Amino acid sequence: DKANDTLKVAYTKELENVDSFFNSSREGVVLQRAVWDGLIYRDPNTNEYKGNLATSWEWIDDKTLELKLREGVTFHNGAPFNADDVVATVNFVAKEENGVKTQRNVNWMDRAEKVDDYTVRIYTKKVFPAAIEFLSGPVSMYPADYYAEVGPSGMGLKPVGTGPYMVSEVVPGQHFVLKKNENYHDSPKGQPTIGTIDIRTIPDVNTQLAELFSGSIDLIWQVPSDQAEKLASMGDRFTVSNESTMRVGYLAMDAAGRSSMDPNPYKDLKVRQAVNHAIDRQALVDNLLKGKSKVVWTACFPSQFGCAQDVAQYAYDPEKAKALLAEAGYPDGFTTDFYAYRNRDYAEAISSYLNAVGIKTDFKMLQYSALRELNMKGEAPLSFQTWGSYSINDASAMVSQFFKHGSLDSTRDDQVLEALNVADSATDPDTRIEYYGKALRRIADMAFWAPMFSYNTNYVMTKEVNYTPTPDEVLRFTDMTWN
Amino acid sequence: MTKPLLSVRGLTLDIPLARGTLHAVRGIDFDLYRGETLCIVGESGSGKSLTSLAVMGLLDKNIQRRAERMDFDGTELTRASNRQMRALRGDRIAMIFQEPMTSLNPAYTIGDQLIEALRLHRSVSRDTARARAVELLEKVGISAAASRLGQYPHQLSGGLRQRVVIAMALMCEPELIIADEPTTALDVTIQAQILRLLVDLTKEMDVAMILITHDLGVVARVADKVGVMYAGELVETGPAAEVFGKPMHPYTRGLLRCIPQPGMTERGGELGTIPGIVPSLIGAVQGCAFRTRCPHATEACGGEIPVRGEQSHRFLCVYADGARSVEGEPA
Amino acid sequence: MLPFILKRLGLAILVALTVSFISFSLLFLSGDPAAALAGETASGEDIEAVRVLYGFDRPMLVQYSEWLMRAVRGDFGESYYFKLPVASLIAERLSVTMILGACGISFALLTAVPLGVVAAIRPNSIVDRFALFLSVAGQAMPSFWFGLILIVVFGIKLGWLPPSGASSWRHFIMPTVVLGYYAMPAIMRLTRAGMLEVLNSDYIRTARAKGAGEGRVLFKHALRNAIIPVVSLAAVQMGFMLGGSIVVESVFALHGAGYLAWESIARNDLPTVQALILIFSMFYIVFTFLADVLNAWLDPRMRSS
Amino acid sequence: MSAPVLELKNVAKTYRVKQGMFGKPKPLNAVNDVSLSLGRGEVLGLVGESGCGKSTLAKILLGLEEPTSGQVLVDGEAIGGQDRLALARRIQPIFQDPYSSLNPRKTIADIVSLPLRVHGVGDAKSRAKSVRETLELVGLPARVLNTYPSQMSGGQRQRVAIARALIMHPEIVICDEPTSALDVSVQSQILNLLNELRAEFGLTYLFISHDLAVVEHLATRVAVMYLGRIVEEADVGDLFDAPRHPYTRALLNSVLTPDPSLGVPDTQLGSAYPNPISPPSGCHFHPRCPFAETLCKTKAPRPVPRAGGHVECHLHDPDSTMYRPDFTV
Amino acid sequence: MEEITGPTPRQILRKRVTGHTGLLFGLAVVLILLFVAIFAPLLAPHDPYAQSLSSRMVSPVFLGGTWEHPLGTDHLGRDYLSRLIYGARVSLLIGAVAAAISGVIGTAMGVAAGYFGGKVDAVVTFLINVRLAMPVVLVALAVVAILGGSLQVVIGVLGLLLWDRFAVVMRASTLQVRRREYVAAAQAIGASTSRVILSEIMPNIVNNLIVIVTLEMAHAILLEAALSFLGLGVQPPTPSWGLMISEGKNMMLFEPWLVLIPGVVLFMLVLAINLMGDGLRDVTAPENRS
Ligand SMILES: Nc1ncnc2c1ncn2[C@@H]1O[C@H](COP(=O)(O)OP(=O)(O)OP(=O)(O)O)[C@@H](O)[C@H]1O
Ligand SMILES: Nc1ncnc2c1ncn2[C@@H]1O[C@H](COP(=O)(O)OP(=O)(O)OP(=O)(O)O)[C@@H](O)[C@H]1O
Ligand SMILES: [Mg+2]
Ligand SMILES: [Mg+2]
Repeated sequence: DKANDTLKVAYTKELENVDSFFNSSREGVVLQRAVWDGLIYRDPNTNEYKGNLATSWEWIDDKTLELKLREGVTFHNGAPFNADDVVATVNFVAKEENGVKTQRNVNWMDRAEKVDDYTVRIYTKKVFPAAIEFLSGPVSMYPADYYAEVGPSGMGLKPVGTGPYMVSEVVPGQHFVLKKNENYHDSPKGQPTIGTIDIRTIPDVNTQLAELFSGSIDLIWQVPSDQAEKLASMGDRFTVSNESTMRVGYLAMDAAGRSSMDPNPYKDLKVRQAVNHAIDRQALVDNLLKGKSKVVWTACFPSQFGCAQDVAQYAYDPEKAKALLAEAGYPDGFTTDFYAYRNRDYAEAISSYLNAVGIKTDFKMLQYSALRELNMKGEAPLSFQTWGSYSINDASAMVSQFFKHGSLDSTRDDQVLEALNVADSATDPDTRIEYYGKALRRIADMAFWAPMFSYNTNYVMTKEVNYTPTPDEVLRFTDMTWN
Repeated sequence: MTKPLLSVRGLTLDIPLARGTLHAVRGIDFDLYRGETLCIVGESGSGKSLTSLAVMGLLDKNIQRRAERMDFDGTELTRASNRQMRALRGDRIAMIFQEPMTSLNPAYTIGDQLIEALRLHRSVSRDTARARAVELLEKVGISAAASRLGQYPHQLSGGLRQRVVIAMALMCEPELIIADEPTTALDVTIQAQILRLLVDLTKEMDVAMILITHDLGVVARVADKVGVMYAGELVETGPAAEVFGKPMHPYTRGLLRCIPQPGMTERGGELGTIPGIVPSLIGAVQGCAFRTRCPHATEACGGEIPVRGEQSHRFLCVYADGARSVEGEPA
Repeated sequence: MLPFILKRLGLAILVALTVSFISFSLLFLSGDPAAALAGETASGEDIEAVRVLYGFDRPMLVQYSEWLMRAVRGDFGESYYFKLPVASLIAERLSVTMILGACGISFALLTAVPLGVVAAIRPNSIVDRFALFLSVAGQAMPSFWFGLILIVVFGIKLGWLPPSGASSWRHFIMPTVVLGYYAMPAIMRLTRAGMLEVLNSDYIRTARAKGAGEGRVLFKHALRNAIIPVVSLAAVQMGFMLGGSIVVESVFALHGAGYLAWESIARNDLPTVQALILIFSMFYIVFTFLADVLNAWLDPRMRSS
Repeated sequence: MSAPVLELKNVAKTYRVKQGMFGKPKPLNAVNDVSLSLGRGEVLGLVGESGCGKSTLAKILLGLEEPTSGQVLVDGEAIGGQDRLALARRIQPIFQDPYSSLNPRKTIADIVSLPLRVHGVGDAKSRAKSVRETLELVGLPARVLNTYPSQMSGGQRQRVAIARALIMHPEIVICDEPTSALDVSVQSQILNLLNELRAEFGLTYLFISHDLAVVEHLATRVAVMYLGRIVEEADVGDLFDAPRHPYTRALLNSVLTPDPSLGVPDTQLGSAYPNPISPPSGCHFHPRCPFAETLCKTKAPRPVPRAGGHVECHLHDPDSTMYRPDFTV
Repeated sequence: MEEITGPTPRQILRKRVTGHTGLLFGLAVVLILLFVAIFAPLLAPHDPYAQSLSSRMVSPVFLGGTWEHPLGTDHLGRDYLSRLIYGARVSLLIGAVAAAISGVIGTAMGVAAGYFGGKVDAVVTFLINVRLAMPVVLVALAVVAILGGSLQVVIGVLGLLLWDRFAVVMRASTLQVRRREYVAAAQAIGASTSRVILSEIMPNIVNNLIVIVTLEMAHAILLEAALSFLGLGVQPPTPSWGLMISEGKNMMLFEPWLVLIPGVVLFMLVLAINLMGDGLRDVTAPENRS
C-alpha cells in the first residue's frame, strides 16, 4: 500500500518464536535478516563477503577468528553495540543446553572473547572453514543486557536488534509490524526505504491470493507454480518473478534400518535404486514445479561449494524399477508408510509413481516439527523432505547435515562419514571439493536418498512494489521500493 | 316469550380432508335463553366440541362453517368481524375447556391470567382487576385467594385449577358460558363439587351455559335443556325432564339402557347395548346416521328424515314415536 | 432454585472432570511425551531425565491429578512448539473465537427464531416450505465449502467483504454467516415445532377464548413457552459452534482458538491440544449450565421445584 | 366362602420420587399396608380417586412391581417364590387404554398368541386354533386375525385385550379401569362380556374403576382406597346400602344417576387434595372429612371389622373417644 | 359384527411414502449414488489413481474440455469423473459404517437407559453429557493426527464419536414406548426382558432409529469431508470428496469447478440422505416431527 507507505506481506507459517535462534523456518530467516545483523554479509548477487557489524576479520589460527567491530552502531532500544554483545551472543548460542533450534548453525563455535571494546575473537571447536559463511548468515548479534534480562521468549515478544527494520508490534499468530530503522548504520544491506512492513500470517495460499486480489496484501511469495502462472497471465495487475532457491526436495529412505518396518526393504540397495528409477523427476519439474527448478541428483544444491555433479543418475524407468524390486525379493512390491510435511501435491505425485511400480504407500502428511521428530527417532521409513541449507552456499550446509550419523541420518554409512569429516574440517578448497565429491558419489551410488529437484519461488507483488528477488529465497525488505 | 340469547340454525361444519370432506356437524339448530343451561351430550367424535368452538369463532382455519343463523343477542356471529368476535369472547361469551391441567398457561401466574382476562375488555387498573380476581377466587371456593394469585398453575391440583378456569371465565361477567367437558378429567368427588359450583354460579349470576359432556348422569343433574348429539346431528332436543322421562330417539333410549343405574339395573345382569360403531362422516351422508346401529332401521331410514315432536321437545326419526312402540313401550 | 443450581453445578463439574480426564489421556495415547519434550538433540538419557523431571514415570492418575490441580489454577503447561505457557497462548486467541461464536449464535437465533415462528403460524405455506428447504439445504452444506464459495463470491468477485482476517467487524460477517447457518436449521425446526405444539395447546385456546388478540396470543402466550427448549438448544449449539469454529477459522484465516487447535494438532503440540479440548468442553458445559439455569428461571415449573 | 385364591398380606409399595429435576428423592407410599383376600369367583371392586394407588396394587399382583414389604399369596403360596411364568399363567391383566395396550406393530394373531408362545404352549397349529377359539369367545370374527390394532375401534381392541388375557385360562383377571376410555355404548358391551366370561369360566376379577355405578353393577365385594390404604371394605350390598367411612359416603354421594329430578349433590368434601408425598398426619382423610375432630389429626385409625370387611375410621372404633355406633349416612 | 375399518399400517405407509416427494427424491439420489459406488469399476472411465502430469487440470466438457475427461482432470492429471465416482464409495462407506458403529453403541445405551431407568439411566445420561461436551471436530482431528489418517481410523473415530444422538433419541423413544400398556401386558404374560425389548419395544422405535441412522450417516459424511479438508482425514491418493475439495481449493480462484464439482456432489448426497431421513420420519412417525 504505497499511499500509507506500508508494505503488506503474507507469511504462510506462524513462527514458533520470533527470536531467530529459536525458529527454523524460512519466514524466520527473512525476519532475522530484517531485524538483526550478522557480523559479516554476503552479497547475494556477487557472493562477495562484506563487513557488516564487523568491519574486518582474519584467521589468527585454524580455529581462531578475530573480528574488528563497527563503531557507533546502536540497537533498536538505544543500547550501543560493542564487543560485549558479540561475546554474550556467541557464548549463549554456542552452548548446546541453551537449546538453539538449529544447532548446526552455531555448534561449530566454542566461545568468543573480548579483546577490546571493538575487537573480539571467536574460537571454533574444530577447523571450520565455513565459519565466514555462517557468520554472514544465521548468526545474528543480540544486545547482551537486554537478552540476559528477557531471554528468548522475551526476545520473541519484543525483538531488539541492529537491523534495518525494528519490530514495532508482535501479535502472535496474527501479524508483526516492522518500522524503518532511521538510524541504520552504513550496512552493505543498504538502507531501508519503505516505512512500514506489515507481515500477516495467512496459512492458506488461496486466502493469500484472495487478499492480494482485494488489495490488502502487496506481496506474497512461495506461490505455487500453478497459481503463479495464472497470476502472471493476468497481465497488468501483478508482477510475478520466479527465482530458483537452494531448497532441494528428496526422498529419504531408512537405509540404516532404524524404523520398525520388518522386513525393511530399504536396507536393500536394489530397492533404493528401484525407488530412484521409479520417479519421473523431469515430469515433476516440468509440470508441477516449473519455473527455474531443476532435476537434482545430489544430496546438495548444485551451486553449493563442493556439490559435485558427476554422480550416478537414475533415469526414469519403471520397468527397471519393477525388475529391481523383483530381484530384491519384492516381485509384488510392498507397502510402506510415506511421510511428507509440505507440498502434498508433489508427494502425492511421487507416491503415485511409486504405486505404479508396486510400492504401495500409506501416505501421512505431518507438520514439519512432527516429521522431524519422527526422523530423529528414525521412525519414518520413507519420507519426502526438503532442505534449504539456510541459503548457505556450501555443500556442508546440506550433505553434512544429514550424513554424519546424527539423529537425522537415516543411512549411517561409515564411508560417507569419513569423507565428510575430512571435507568439513579441511581448509584447502581442493581437498574439500574432492572429499565432498567422494561422499556425494557414494551417496548416489548407494542410492541412500532419491534426490528429486530444486525448488523455485514465485514472488507475486502488486505493480506498486519494485523488488528483484535473489536466488537464496530470502526476502530483503531493504531492497524493496515503491514504484 | 323473550328472545333467545343465542339462536343457532342450520350450523354445518365441513372439514376438507385428503380422503374427502368430513361432515363433522350437519345442520344443527338450538336456542338458548338467558339463565338457561343447555347440555349437549354425545359419544366421542360426535361434533360437540366443534359446535362449541363454532359459536366462539375459534375453529381451525381449515374448517368451513356455514349457518343459516347464529344470532347472539342481536349480533349475527356468522358475519361478525374478527374484531367484533374478539370483543365478544371472554367478555360476553366465556369458555371453559376440558383439561384443567393444560388450559392454563404454565408460564404465568394465575393472578396474571385472571387479571389479563378482565383487562382485555375493561380499562380498569391492575389493582381493581386484582381485587376482582380475589373476589372471584373466593367465590369459586378457593381459600387464601390473595396469596394464590402469585402461584403458577402447576402448583395447584386439578380441581383447584378448574376452579381458577371457572373464575377466569367469570371475570367479565359473561352472559354465556360454554363449558366443554369441564369435569371429565376430574375425580368423581371433585366432579360433583365443580358441577355444583357451576350450577350455583350460573343461577346466581343469571348466566346461560352450554355444557358439553358425554356423561348422561351429569346431563340429568345439571341441564335445563338437553341436546343429544349423534354423528354431527342433534338427534333429540328438549327439556331435561322430558328427554330423560320420555326419551324419543332410539339412540337416546339406547344410551340410557347402556349405563348401569344403581337401584334400577339388576346387579350383575345384562346391560343394554348399542352394537356397531359410529359411521364415517366422510363423503356424502344420507338419511339417518344411526340406522346402521338401530334395531328398528327400515328402508325408509336411508331417505329424508323428518323432524318430529313439538317445538320444545324435538327429535329426528322416521318413526313418529321414535319407535317406542316397537320396543313395547307406550308411545 | 438454589438447590437446583447447586445440583446442576455438581453435574457440570463432574462432566468437566471426565472430559478433562479424557483429554489428558490423549497425551498418553500419542506416545512418549518425554521424547517430544526433550527435543531434537536429546539422547536416551536426556529423555529419561526429562521423564523423571516432569514426572512422566509416575502412574497416570497421579500425573492427571497434578495436571488437573495446575489446570484449575489456569496453568496448562508449556506449548511444545512455542515454548510458551499454553494458558497465555490460548488467552490471546480466545477473544476472536468468542466474538465469532457470539456473532454466530446471534445470527442463527435472529434468523431461525422469526422464521420458525412464521413457519409455525402458517404451516405448509410458502414461508414454511422455504424455511424447511433452507434448513434441509443448510444442514447438507459442508461449511468449509460454503465458506470458500462466500470468499469467492463476496470477497473476490463482488469485492464487498474482506476475504480473511479479523481486523474489523466486516471481517466477521462471512465467518459469522458460515458458522451461524449450521446451527440455524436445528433452532428453526425446534422453534417451529415448539410453536406448533404450543399453538395447539389448550392454554392458547384459552387465551383466544379470553378475547386476546393474535399478536398477544403469539408473543405473550405462545412464544414464551415455545422458546424454553430453544434456549437449551441454543446453548448446546453454541458449544458445538465453538468446537466447529476450527473449520471456519481455518477457512477465513482467523487466528482464534479453533485455528490454534488445528495448527497445534498438526504440530503435535499436545499440551495445547489438551487445554483447548478442555476449554471448548468447558464452554459447552458452562453454556448448557447457564441455559439450564435460565430455563429454570423462564419455566416456573422448574423454578419452584 | 372357599379358601381365597388371592391374598394380600400387609402389602406396601414405596416409590422414591424426585421432586423436580434435581430434588432429593422422597418416599411416596403408593400402597400402604394393604391386606385383602379374593375368593374364587369373586369380583372385588377397587375404587378410589386418582393417584390413590389402585394401579400400583394391580401391578404388584401382576408381578410387574415388587412390593416393598408384605406378601402376595396365590392359592396360599407366596408369589415371590414362584417364578414369573407360573404367576403369569394364573393372573392376567386387562388395561385401561385400548389404544396403548396393543402393540401397533403386531397383528391381532400375534398379539393374542403371545402368551402361548412365551409359555411354549402347543405348536403353531394348535396355537392358531386356540387363538381363533378365544377370539370367538370375546365376539371377534376370525377375519380380524391378520389386521392391526390401528384398524380397529376401541371396543374391538378391548376385546382383543380380553382375548389375550384369557387365552392361557388364568384364574384371576386384573381389570384396571377396562372401560373408562370407552363410550358408554361400548362400555356396556364390554361389561356384559366380562360378566358372561366370569360366569362361564369361574373367573376371579379384581375390578378397578372410578365409576361406582359400574362397580356396583359388577362387583361382589368392594374395597375403597384412599392414599394407599383400604379405608373400607365390604360386600357390595352392604357397602352401597350402609357406607361407614365418610369417604365412601362422599364417593357414593357423587355418583350421578341420570335422574333429572335430583340436583348436583353436595359431597361435603373439602377441595384440598392431599399431596401423597407428605400425607396429612393422623387419619389421612381428616383435612377433607366433615366429621374430623382433633383426634383425627393426631392418631391414625385402626381397621375395625364391619359386615363383610373392615373400616378404618375413629367413628367406628369402639375403643375410640369418637365412637358413634349409630353413625351411618 | 362391526366392521374392521381402515387400511393396514403397511398400506398407510405405502401411501405416505408415495405421496412424499422429499423422501422419494432423497431415496432416488441415494440409490443412484449407491449404484454408482457399487459399480464404480464399471462406470469410471479411467483409473482414478492414474496420474498424467502432462494433462493437469484439464477443463470439464462444459467449460471447453473434451469427452476424454468429461469432468476434467485434477492437479495431477487424474480423471475427475472417475475420482468422483470412486469418491462415492469412500463417502458412503464412511457414512454407513460410522453410522452403524455409533448406531449400535448409541442404541444399546439409549435402550438400556430408557428401559431400565434408575442408575443405568443416570450413567448413560452422564455419558451422553460427557460426549456432548467434547468438541467432535477437535477430538476427531486430534485422534486422527495421533493414529494417522487411514480410512479405518477415520471410520472408527467417527463411529465412536457420533453415538450421542442415537442414545438420546433411543432413550427418549424407549421411555415413551416403555410406558405403553402393551409392554406391561407382555411383562405380565411372563415374557423375558430380552423378549420385551426385542419384540415389543424395538419394533416400535426402529423407525426413529432409521431416521437417526440416516441423519448420522449424513453427519459422518460431512465430518469426514471436513477432516479431509483440514488435511487430517482420509489420506491421498484416496479419492475422498472432502480431499478433492481440499486439493482443488488451491486453484479455486482460477479453476472454481475443481471445488464446485465435488462440493455439489457432496451437498447433493448429504441433502438426499437428509431428505430421506426427514421423509422417513414424516411417514413413519409424523408425531415426532421437530
Ligand atoms: N381440526 C380438525 N381437523 C380435522 N378433523 C377434526 C378437527 N377437529 C375435529 N375433527 C373431527 O371432527 C369430529 C368431531 O370432533 P369433536 O372434537 O367435535 O368431537 P367431540 O364430540 O367433542 O368428541 P369428544 O367427546 O371426544 O371430545 C371428529 O371426528 C374429529 O376427528
Ligand atoms: N413408577 C412410579 N414412580 C413413582 N411414583 C409412582 C410410580 N407409579 C405410581 N406412582 C405414584 O403412586 C401413586 C399411586 O399411583 P397409581 O397409579 O397406583 O394410582 P391410581 O389409583 O391407579 O390412579 P388413577 O386412578 O389415576 O389410575 C401416585 O401418587 C403416583 O404418582
Ligand atoms: Mg370434545
Ligand atoms: Mg390407575
